[in-house]
Amino acid sequence: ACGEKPASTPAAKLPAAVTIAAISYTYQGKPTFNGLSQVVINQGWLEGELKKNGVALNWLPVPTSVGGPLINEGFAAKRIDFAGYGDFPALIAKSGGVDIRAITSSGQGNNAYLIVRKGLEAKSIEDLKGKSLAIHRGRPWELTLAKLLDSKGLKLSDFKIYNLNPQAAYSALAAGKVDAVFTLSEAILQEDKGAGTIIWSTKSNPEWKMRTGLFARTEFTTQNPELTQTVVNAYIKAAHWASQPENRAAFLELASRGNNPTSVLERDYANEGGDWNDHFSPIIDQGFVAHFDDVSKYTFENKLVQKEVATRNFIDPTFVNKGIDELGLKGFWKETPVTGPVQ
Amino acid sequence: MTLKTLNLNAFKPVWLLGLIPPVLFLLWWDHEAAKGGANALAFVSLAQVSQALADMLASGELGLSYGSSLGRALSGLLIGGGIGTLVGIAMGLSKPVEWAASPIYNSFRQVPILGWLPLIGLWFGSGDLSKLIIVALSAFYPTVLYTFEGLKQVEARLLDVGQIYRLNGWQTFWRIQWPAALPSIFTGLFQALAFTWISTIGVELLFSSGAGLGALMQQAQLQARLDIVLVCILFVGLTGFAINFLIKRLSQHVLSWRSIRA
Amino acid sequence: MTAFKLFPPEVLVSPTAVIAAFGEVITTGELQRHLSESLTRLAGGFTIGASLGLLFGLALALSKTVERLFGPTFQALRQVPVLAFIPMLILLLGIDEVFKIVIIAKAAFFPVALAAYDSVKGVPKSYFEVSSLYRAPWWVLISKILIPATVPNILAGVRLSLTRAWLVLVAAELIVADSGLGQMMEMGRQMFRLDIVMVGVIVAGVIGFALDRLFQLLQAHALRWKTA
Amino acid sequence: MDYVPHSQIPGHKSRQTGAVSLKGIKKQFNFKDRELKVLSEFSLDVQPGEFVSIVGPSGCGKSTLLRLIAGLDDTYDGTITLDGQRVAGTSLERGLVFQDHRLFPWMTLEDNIGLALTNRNIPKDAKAKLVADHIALVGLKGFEKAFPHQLSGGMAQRAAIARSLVNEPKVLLLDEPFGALDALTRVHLQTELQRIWLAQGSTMIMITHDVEEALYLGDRVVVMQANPGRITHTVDVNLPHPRDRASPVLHKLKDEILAELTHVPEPSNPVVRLIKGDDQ
Amino acid sequence: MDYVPHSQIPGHKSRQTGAVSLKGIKKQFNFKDRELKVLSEFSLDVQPGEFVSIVGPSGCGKSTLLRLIAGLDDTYDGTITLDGQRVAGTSLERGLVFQDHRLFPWMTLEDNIGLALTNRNIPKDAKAKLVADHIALVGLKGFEKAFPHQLSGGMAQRAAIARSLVNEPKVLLLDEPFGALDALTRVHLQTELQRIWLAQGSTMIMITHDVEEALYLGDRVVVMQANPGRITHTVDVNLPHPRDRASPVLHKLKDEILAELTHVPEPSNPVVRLIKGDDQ
Ligand SMILES: Nc1ncnc2c1ncn2[C@@H]1O[C@H](COP(=O)(O)OP(=O)(O)OP(=O)(O)O)[C@@H](O)[C@H]1O
Ligand SMILES: Nc1ncnc2c1ncn2[C@@H]1O[C@H](COP(=O)(O)OP(=O)(O)OP(=O)(O)O)[C@@H](O)[C@H]1O
Ligand SMILES: [Mg+2]
Ligand SMILES: [Mg+2]
Repeated sequence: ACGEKPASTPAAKLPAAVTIAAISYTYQGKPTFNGLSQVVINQGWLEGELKKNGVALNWLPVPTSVGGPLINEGFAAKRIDFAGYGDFPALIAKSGGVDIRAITSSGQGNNAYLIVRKGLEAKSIEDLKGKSLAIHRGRPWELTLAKLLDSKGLKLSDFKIYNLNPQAAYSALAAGKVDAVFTLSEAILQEDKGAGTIIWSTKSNPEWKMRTGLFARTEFTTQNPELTQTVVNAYIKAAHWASQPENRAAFLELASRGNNPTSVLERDYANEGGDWNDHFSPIIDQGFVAHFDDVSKYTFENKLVQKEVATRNFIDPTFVNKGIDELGLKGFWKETPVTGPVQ
Repeated sequence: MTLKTLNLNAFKPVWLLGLIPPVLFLLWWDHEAAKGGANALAFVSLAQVSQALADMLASGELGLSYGSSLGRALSGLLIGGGIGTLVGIAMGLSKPVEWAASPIYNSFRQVPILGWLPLIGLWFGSGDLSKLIIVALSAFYPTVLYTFEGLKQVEARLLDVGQIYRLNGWQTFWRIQWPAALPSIFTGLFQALAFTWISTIGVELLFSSGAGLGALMQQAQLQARLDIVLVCILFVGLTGFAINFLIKRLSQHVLSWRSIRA
Repeated sequence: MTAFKLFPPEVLVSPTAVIAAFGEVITTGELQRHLSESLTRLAGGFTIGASLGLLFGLALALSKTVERLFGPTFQALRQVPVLAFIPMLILLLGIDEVFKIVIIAKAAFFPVALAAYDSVKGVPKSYFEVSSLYRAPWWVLISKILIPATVPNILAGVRLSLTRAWLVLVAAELIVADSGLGQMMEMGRQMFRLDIVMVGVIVAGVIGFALDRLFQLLQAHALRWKTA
Repeated sequence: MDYVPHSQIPGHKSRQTGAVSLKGIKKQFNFKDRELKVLSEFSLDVQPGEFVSIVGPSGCGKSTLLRLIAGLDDTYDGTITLDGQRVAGTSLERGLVFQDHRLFPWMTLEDNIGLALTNRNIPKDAKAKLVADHIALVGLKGFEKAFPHQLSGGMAQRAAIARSLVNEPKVLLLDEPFGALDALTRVHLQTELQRIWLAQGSTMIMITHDVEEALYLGDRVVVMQANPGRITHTVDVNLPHPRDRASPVLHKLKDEILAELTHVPEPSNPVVRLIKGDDQ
Repeated sequence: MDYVPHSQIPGHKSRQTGAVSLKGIKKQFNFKDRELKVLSEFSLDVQPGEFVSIVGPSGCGKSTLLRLIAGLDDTYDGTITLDGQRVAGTSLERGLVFQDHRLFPWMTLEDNIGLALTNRNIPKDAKAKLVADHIALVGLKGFEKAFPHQLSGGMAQRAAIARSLVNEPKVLLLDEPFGALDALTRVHLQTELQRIWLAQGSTMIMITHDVEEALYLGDRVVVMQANPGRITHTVDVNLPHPRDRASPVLHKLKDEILAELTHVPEPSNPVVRLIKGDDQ
């Protein structure tokens, strides 16, 4: 009898639960999420808000090694509604026909590093021509490498490329079986351990950083705009918390539950002339859009995806803009926001 | 007097011989670790390992991860092994089932888990259930194979006796085919044991992260914390050995009727 | 037409998409390249691993000394994933083919060794007695008595070890490789090309099935005395 | 001679049933690419409650014959009937003592014998008593819990005899049941078998290589020859049971049968007639 | 009687070696939680080239004894020597025909027999000829390629005999070798065994349940009793070989031995003395 009328009360329309997937690590036997997701959890605000509407909150911890595919498949299977992950896999899913979109940014992005083995006299990527270079193919930072190579007029074929997963790459570097590894911030840790020397990083070219953000299933956002807004607001609140200089130590402690100790994170986060809060800006700004334009073009041209993704269908800044308004945080982060939907 | 010495001899700890290879290995290991340089990154000193062990025990991290992995491995073994035995029995006893199931079984068996991941994720999510399914699958394959082979090997001359005494299907199975196949079934169980352990560790890397030795090891590797990796290996190896030992005991008891070389 | 409408077509790819992907990877020569790489690795690693496993398993079953010395290590080690030893292996073996082959060989080694050990341990004493009576040398004991007596169980071990070898091959190709079926599937997955993953699944399944049939024929041949 | 039909022997419980009839049995094995004719035009009628002994050279098809009657093998030509009913498959009415003991290695002696009672609808303790009685009968008390590999050859054979007797089948087929027994145990078990036969009135068909035994127990002794297996001679033993082993009649018959058995061209080296696999 | 030492029998190739000596043999099995005494203070001296027959009740330890001499089991007390050398392990000098045939089911008849020659350093075709000759000897021509399950009980037993003979061991131990054979084949093989024994001058120890056979072949017949297994009687057969089966001497000895074998308390139901597993 209840199902006769199309349910008009909002409560009846609401899903039983919201599921958010995010890259996570295991810390002392329990999953700890990467970046802001863990802050959202710790703040407890989102869970409380959802509970008020009778909606449960599920977190899906995803290990780094299989993060992209697992999240993409989860989106396709409608098992997850939101995910915090990287530009490249999200774009691949979108191109593959999974309707998702970026609804917040997670700051300026992640650094990539080029580390060479001990005893190798190389000062720049050009010096590595003809040498062996390890990278894990298909992972987001491959784009960064491509841009670096492009800028120097080099090609992948100028090197002896080894497709190694990060663990193996570090071992190979330490053992001197490869000359260089192109990877994320763990490079700093490897350098500390004496496995090699970092000769280049995106700190010199911040625009090439890999970008991450919060992505949402479009179907979900259109059916449940209020819930989506709540989730986005939670992330904005988390970003706001993390942006406070007095929370810096606390944030780094949270982050250090991942792969890198605080000492490494300090250096990775050491900002090149910017402010601490730039790291967490949720704003979808011109830089973010431009980055995705780039990624979209590169992946299509290199036949990594079959269909080119139109960025305007892929990025939806309305929630984040509204959230910043609602929370009275306009002007807290300095980038110029994109106004209105990307068209 | 003589009897006493004899008894002592009987209790001579020959099993201590089994400690020789691991001890030699550890000595070599420590030696390599002491060399420093690139070696230091692949080998960590035993002192560091014991320190890590103490730390991990103290923080409760090891207990949590270990408990979680052990639980997964054992339930996978139980479920996969149980279903595997049933399927193996069905295939071994019924020709039509064999014809129908064997091609599917034999080709599915050869498909790397990697290929199934999208589907398993789709159907069962990427949580503990999916992990359990993969672990159970790894126990399923060997048990099916060995149960089936065990039943196929039952001698016709013994089945003749069952016919003479008009045993019905169930009686024939329970009194003749099952005991005759048991040695083989146990071999399958021993195989399954190793596979469940290995896939327990592996599967923790494929689906959602959480407590488990596999996750712990993976992360430790990225952190270049080989001492943690080694502590995990130690626990995986020793536990595997212990479970193996228990099943061996059980099999020796159950198969005591065999006249085999001591 | 996808049978399960329940599932989004991106995930459960339609047969036509798979066939199309098949055509694609064959015309580009990708499949052939990956396959030949994988099969070469598999052949090398599996042959080495399985034969050493057979020998070791027999030695373990036949010699009390070997059993006492290596039994416990064997039982513990066979349950430890090779994954844990990657840094050491890379240090010792580098990252080229040798590394992959060793990893595959390790995976193939243990199931055969265990099968040989366990089934030879179960060989009736009476067979050993006849052999001892005619003082058959160890190679005759092994080749003419123990192996025929345990064919189904050892071959089951070999078949399992082939499965493991496939599995680990893919895993090894994930750790380090630019080519190979596993790499193809992994890249397919990374690129959300589940049609290519399915191509990999089908190829692996068919080849595995064919190899498995081969073993079954071998077994039927070895057991022809039962029905002849 | 003063032959007394066994049905009139005092103590012989007469049964109306248990008539085994074999007509024109032909049996061959595929042997390599050829056909090995094992039984050819074999016919035999056994009366209810009759004791028939079969003697014949090694490999002439005696065991094969018993397997056919037992219903273990139905790939033959001709008909086998029990009380007019065509034999199809095995039945608890037809017991068989195999030439090799065929005890299950994973069962104790007790369980091996108990197995024969699995499908008999009698209470558990009655079963236990039956088993215990039969273990005692064959002199294996104290070995109830022994596994077959712990028994001597003769002990295993006795266990197999006990297993087949415990069931009281209407027709009992025995394939050299006493072959591995010493003289004394043998005499004891012959006597027991005879006693049981007389008491139960069952039909017995026994293969033996001991002509004396065949004559001592049998109402009739069937002499077979090989290539292909066939009956060359049938000797009626018209003496009442139990018999005197020293009876001159038996001695005379023994010499007769032994002569018959030795009267074969190349007897010591039975050449096998291997026929090309045509469908003649 | 006109006994001729076999070394003086025409055609008997005398050997200086092949003396088997058993002294104070004690053997027990762990049976459940108790100890089963099988042999107790068993002593026997066998001369080089002598033929010793052993008779005794089922389960008295005869097979166990042969296993000890063959070197298949060394968990016993006492000493066993061959030509003064303590027996340790098996040796090609000591052949054994098992009570059960123990052919390998996956080998053809030919290969089963050939197995005995694996360790003999003779050319391949000589081996093949030896095998073929022995197959003919036991009357199995035409079955060279047969697998054991295709053989009848008696055929398998003959194959096992061939396997042990092909090796020409110095000492041949036979455990009821002719038990499953018909009278004729049996006589033939007895004759052949005797011929081989005379020609090779080997030492033979044969277990049999057939007292006539024991007497016909043996220089000496050892009578055993059970619980624990021991020698109760030894009968010298002082007749030249080959003997006349009808010889009254043999008949007299037979009656004597049978009387000996029957002279046991509760003979038909050998009660086993199970001794508590204390350390006596
Ligand atoms: N492995 C064993 N474990 C326990 N008891 C055994 C074992 N082997 C033999 N026995 C016991 O030893 C005794 C002697 O056995 P053995 O086979 O020597 O008898 P046997 O004289 O050859 O008898 P048969 O004439 O029946 O062959 C038997 O009571 C048997 O139960
Ligand atoms: N499964 C089989 N395949 C082929 N030939 C067989 C098979 N079983 C028996 N035979 C052959 O059939 C013939 C008769 O065998 P059977 O066992 O009936 O002989 P038997 O009269 O019982 O001899 P024995 O007295 O030696 O036991 C033999 O030549 C044997 O080789
Ligand atoms: Mg027979
Ligand atoms: Mg015996």
